[in-house]
Amino acid sequence: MNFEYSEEQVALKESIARWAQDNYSFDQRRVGAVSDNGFSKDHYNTFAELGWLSVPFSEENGGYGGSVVDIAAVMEEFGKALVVEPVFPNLILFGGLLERSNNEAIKAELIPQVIDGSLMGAVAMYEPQARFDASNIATTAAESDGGYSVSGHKSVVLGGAHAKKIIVVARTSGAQTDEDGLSLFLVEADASGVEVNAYPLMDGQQVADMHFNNAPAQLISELGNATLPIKEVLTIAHVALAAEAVGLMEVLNRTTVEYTKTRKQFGVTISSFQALQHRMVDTFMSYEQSKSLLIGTLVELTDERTTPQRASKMVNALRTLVAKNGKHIGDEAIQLHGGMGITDEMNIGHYHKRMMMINLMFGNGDFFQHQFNQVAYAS
Amino acid sequence: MNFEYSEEQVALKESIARWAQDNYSFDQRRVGAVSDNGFSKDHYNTFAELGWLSVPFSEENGGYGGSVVDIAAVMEEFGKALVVEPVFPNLILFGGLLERSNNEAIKAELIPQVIDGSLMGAVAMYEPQARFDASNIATTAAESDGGYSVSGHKSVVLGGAHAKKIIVVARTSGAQTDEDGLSLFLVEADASGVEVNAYPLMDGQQVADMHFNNAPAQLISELGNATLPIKEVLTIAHVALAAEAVGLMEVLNRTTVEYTKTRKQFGVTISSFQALQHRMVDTFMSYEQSKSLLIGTLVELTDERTTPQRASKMVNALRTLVAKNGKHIGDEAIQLHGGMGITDEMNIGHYHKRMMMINLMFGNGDFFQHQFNQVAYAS
Amino acid sequence: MDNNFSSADIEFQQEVRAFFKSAYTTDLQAKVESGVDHKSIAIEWQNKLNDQGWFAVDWPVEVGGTGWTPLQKFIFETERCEAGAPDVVPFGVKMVAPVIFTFGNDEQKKRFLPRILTSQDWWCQGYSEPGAGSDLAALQTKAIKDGDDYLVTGAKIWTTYAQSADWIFCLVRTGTFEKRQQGISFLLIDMKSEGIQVNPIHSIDNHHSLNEVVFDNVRVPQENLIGVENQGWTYAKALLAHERTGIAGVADCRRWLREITELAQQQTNYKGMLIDDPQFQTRLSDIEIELLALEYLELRVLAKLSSGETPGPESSLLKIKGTEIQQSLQELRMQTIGAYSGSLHLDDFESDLHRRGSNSRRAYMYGRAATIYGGSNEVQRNVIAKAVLGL
Amino acid sequence: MDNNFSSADIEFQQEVRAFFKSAYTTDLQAKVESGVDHKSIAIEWQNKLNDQGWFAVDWPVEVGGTGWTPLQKFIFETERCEAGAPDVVPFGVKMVAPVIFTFGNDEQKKRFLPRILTSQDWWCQGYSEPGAGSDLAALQTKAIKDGDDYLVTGAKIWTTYAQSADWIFCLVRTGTFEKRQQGISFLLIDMKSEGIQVNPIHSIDNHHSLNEVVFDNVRVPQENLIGVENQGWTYAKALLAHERTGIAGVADCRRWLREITELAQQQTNYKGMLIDDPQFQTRLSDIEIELLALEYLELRVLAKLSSGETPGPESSLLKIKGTEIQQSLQELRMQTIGAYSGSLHLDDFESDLHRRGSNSRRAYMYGRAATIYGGSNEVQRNVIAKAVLGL
Repeated sequence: MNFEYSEEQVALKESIARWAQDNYSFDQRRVGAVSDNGFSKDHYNTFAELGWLSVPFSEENGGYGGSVVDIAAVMEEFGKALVVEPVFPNLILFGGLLERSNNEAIKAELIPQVIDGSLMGAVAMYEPQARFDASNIATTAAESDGGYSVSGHKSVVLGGAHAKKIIVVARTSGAQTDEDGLSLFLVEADASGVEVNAYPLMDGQQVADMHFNNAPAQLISELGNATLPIKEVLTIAHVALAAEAVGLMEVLNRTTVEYTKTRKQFGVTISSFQALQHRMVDTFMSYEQSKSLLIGTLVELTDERTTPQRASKMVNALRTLVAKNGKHIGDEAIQLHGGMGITDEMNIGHYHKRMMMINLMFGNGDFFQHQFNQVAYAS
Repeated sequence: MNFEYSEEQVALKESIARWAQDNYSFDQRRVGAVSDNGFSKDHYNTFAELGWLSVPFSEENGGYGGSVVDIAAVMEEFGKALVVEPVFPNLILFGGLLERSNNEAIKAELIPQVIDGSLMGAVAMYEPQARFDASNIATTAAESDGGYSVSGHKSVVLGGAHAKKIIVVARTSGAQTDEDGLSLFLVEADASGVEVNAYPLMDGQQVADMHFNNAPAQLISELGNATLPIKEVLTIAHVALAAEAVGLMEVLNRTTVEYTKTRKQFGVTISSFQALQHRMVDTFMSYEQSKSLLIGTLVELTDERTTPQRASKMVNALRTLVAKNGKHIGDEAIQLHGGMGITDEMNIGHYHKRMMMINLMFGNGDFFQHQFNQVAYAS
Repeated sequence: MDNNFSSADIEFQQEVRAFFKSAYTTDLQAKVESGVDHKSIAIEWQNKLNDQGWFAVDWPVEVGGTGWTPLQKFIFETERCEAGAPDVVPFGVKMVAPVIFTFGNDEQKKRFLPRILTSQDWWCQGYSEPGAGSDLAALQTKAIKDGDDYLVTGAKIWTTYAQSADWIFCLVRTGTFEKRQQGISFLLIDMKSEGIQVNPIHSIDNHHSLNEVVFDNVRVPQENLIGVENQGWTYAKALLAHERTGIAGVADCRRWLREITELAQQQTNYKGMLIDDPQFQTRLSDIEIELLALEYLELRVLAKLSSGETPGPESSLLKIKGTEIQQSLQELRMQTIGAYSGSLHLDDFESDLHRRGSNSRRAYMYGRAATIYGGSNEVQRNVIAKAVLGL
Repeated sequence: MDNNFSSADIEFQQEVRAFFKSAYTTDLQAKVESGVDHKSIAIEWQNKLNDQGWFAVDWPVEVGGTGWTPLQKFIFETERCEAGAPDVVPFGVKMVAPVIFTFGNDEQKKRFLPRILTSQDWWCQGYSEPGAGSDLAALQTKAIKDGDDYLVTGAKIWTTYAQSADWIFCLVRTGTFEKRQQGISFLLIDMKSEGIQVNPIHSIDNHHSLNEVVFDNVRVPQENLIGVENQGWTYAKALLAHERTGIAGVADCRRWLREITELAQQQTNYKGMLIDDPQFQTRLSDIEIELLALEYLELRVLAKLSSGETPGPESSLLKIKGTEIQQSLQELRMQTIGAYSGSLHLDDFESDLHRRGSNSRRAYMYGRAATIYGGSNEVQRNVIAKAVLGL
């Protein structure tokens, strides 16, 4: 029984922390964040050079062979540093689906490019009418000239603004909200019939709404049988986002405690006010809760005895709690910073905005709690 | 526009407050509360002499002709004094249904006895399988010898332990959970086929579970058409309980503030701790919220422009808020009293127990909020 | 106990309602919702109100105000929100003007009030200082007498719209006394004065409305002093009481609640509509029920004001509870819209959910300030603890 | 990172599970649930544990304890709760015994420990005093030397089961020093001594387990002093640390959660089952999700203990969060049962909902104490603020 990161994982985290300390101050980070891409390609290349981009890929595909615990270790650290480079859409989503593709040629060609940082990809999954339902897919694929073409409308595609290749989730059979009947297609971003309408989100990342109109597409999953890889990738994505959020929480709390120790009002530091002390104990508790449940989810997901039902329960519990506690911690950080908390020049506002964005990604707290309730109590 | 009690209502409240001050100290009250009845018949007779028992009855029935505002004024004051005498089951429930009976002879006979305090009655409505659903009635009535007989099982009948006459809600048509098809029957408590199993509740009142087995009964409503009088009585009952709860809240808060001003710890009064101060501001806010919504409900219920839908919204909102804020105030009162808060010798525990009982009567917070949601949002 | 308006008040309500219907045109509405060139749109709207004689709601008739009763003001404010019409920019008409017409001299009244009425002068507020926060009395900006002038040096912060203001009203330190509240004076300063620098503060809603205003030996004629030197704190406190009216924001909240309900009727969720999701309904009614209570709390305060009473402690709660409810609604609106509420696009990009999402995000982010400014909710709780609980 | 037990621990777990299955008989279970004659039932159960050698879980082997690792204790405790078996009465075996075997002399060990093991002596705790509450060091009960004895005068409060105790362990003041924590001694007092009066305190759960114990010149031989005079505070603090283990009550909470779920499968609501009501599900999962987090928080602390580390600040949270979750579950259990949870009937009157309701009521009411005793949660928050946040 052991709930600490391994020595290798700690070393990996420390290498990220060291790099961030030296190269990713608030101002340095900002340079990338306000650029057209919304991130720095130079930083991203450094991530590749330092091997971080190889973590989630299996060794046979040239990766580090990292487990979900390794991924969480990296994401938690990226959260602490508020890394805006598109690690999540490229590695976890695009890379995750590639890794699970049945098209070996595509995998052999593309995964190395993801690992070396040269290929930017995106997954076009959610649709405007679907809210948080990943099965509600109206996008269709038709056979054409021995290949396929896809048509449909995708919303808030992460990494969509700068992706060269897009994995599109399309329905090849069944009704619009059926869980089965989905397939994965690879589409070139500059292909005919692809319209990419890019825009920024509140956390600075550049995303896109996408329209596909008979866009040429290559099937990269079993036909009509992509539900399992999508589920697997979403599970890891949920944990990765939660780990990042836990990293954000740690910094939000630490920054706030430090601020209250220096900020004076009515002649004393505001940290001396008992009402604020108790509130900071509560935010500390929210962090420790979230961290504990993250760890619990990690150990259960990597335990072969865990049933799919239990895994789903843990993941949905984790994202429910992270949504609640993330909001608690972020709101309190701003409130306890007072006027300074609503300025763009303090980092906490940026951390909170990333937190809020995480807690709207692929579900909000209510959605995850609903999923939890279904798994835990449905009779 | 005026949100204060009228001069008459203030006078009524003051007469109750004065009486309680002189005759209803914690120890004086206790004498009745721990007696077999769970209340003092002497006190109850005094209420009759002072005219308080006539408030809810119309003038043509020999009453004071009080409105729901008058009733609330009385109940709020009874709440403040933590009156344990069975005003609610006798006047609001039993008296309320009598007042709305179509059997003029029964009304002429019984209402004066309720007003003069000589008749104790009860309403047997809710059933064990029904949870909070007043329409879920399995008790049936059959015609027999020109009259009726009722059979069924009723739970937590308020005033049931000492009632001489019982109004039984029985189904005369329709399916078990239909809203319509209910009738009201008057049954003598000592009649054949009536089994009364009395027991105390946490607030000291003596109630009963009841079994009717072909018990002789007299129809006192239109046959199969008692839904409206039941609804009317329940509306007033909800407001009366909420008003009583607001009275409880006021005392719980006042007592707690006073206690923290005298109680010393670590060399200072605990009222000097900012964390506790802020929590007491929050309980004060909970009280003012509840009081405001009570007043709002009263003015809207007595306003002819108010639609039934709006009235239902207000009443359910009120009981939802009272459930939430009552628990908040009661729990904080105990917590801020520390060890003393869990002793039977302090009055706050008794106030809180009455509050908890109110918030389980005819629905809990979740039930009322569900009702509110149905009225407010159902599409 | 009743909720009835007098027939005069009902008539007034109908008049106000009709006015908003005709004056707040769809053209103006489109301009307001576009969010561009705030100042000129505000002036256009304020001039419409002033033409009707309804701009200076809080002023007495003799200086050009409406002279309305508290209830009339409440009716006006409620109808404005129901119509979706924007509030006036408060710094001139609602904040400095009452100080001028109450404590200023005749010359000051003549000089400043008419230009406020016509929105020719644009005002901003110089109270808070860097490092002082809710502890207003800690202010350090100094005004030193120099001939017929004061020389003002220091800095003010959180100054909304300073970048487009003609005048700033400031609390400055003119003397040193044992009690910090003494020695403070109320000064009107021309923003075109030499030595004033306005530094923008970008806020977490990705916009710029706040500023720091730095004074470096700014020369201010003594005729710009309101009332008596060193008595400024008294005037400011009177003004703060003015500020509190309507702070609960009930009518705005009601509008948001309606918007959320409409949005939830359009959003799907679990194969049904979001509005039919019991969990969502509960989130919504958690807030709506508190809002119903707040409405009557405000009406109780209003009724006391109307009958000439000074409202009791319950009025102090309006700010705390009002801002908490506002923030809850801002959050629920984002949750209702979902991922699109993260969008930074303000216009109808792709779908109106981008605009509505972005608006909801801005409101949420900037809305965090509501529990901070005007005396943070923590300070409010301190105040209530002392005044109300007798602690 | 893994959640695995060693094969030895798995074996141990199976052994413990089997023991509870056979030792906690249905007969005993019925007695426990009846709630009558608490003491004799507790002794029967404790003797069963002691016969197995598993009563003194926290004691080292050399004084008759199990010598278990932290993980073994955790496994034992978890299995006990899963089996629904009662906890031991802590005042002897868990509270005073560790002080005796750590700080007592050989004679004291020989005299007291065996009789604790066999449950022959029944102990109670004399720490809190009227008016002192969570401020333990404010204690005023005095012990004055008189020949070979102390004369003890004062009062202790919240003394659970004093009415049936043979001994009380007390903190008494034996000296006056600048630091209040000095001058306190740890004294064992025979409850049969002359001058002791036990006044019952009836609690809001309508039961009597608490007492005030008044000492009027009670003569206590000096041989009953633990360790060195005036050093009692140090011993008590060490004991308090002992008390904290397992305070989160995770296993109990899990049992309640299961009971609530079962109850909700039997209750109707809106023509369906309560368990299918989304609003109810949300109330339940609000708590279950926090409980899942608490489980892993506790396991993290345990893993640190197991590897010989001193757990960090997170262990201080176990009490706060554990008691808050306990109270939430106690409340939800009442809400699940509905009106019957107001019943004062303890037995199966009319339906088992009376018994279950009444149990839920008692648990709720008495459960209010969980956030008060052992250092109120407010005091815990003060402690965490200082220690953890460095405030």
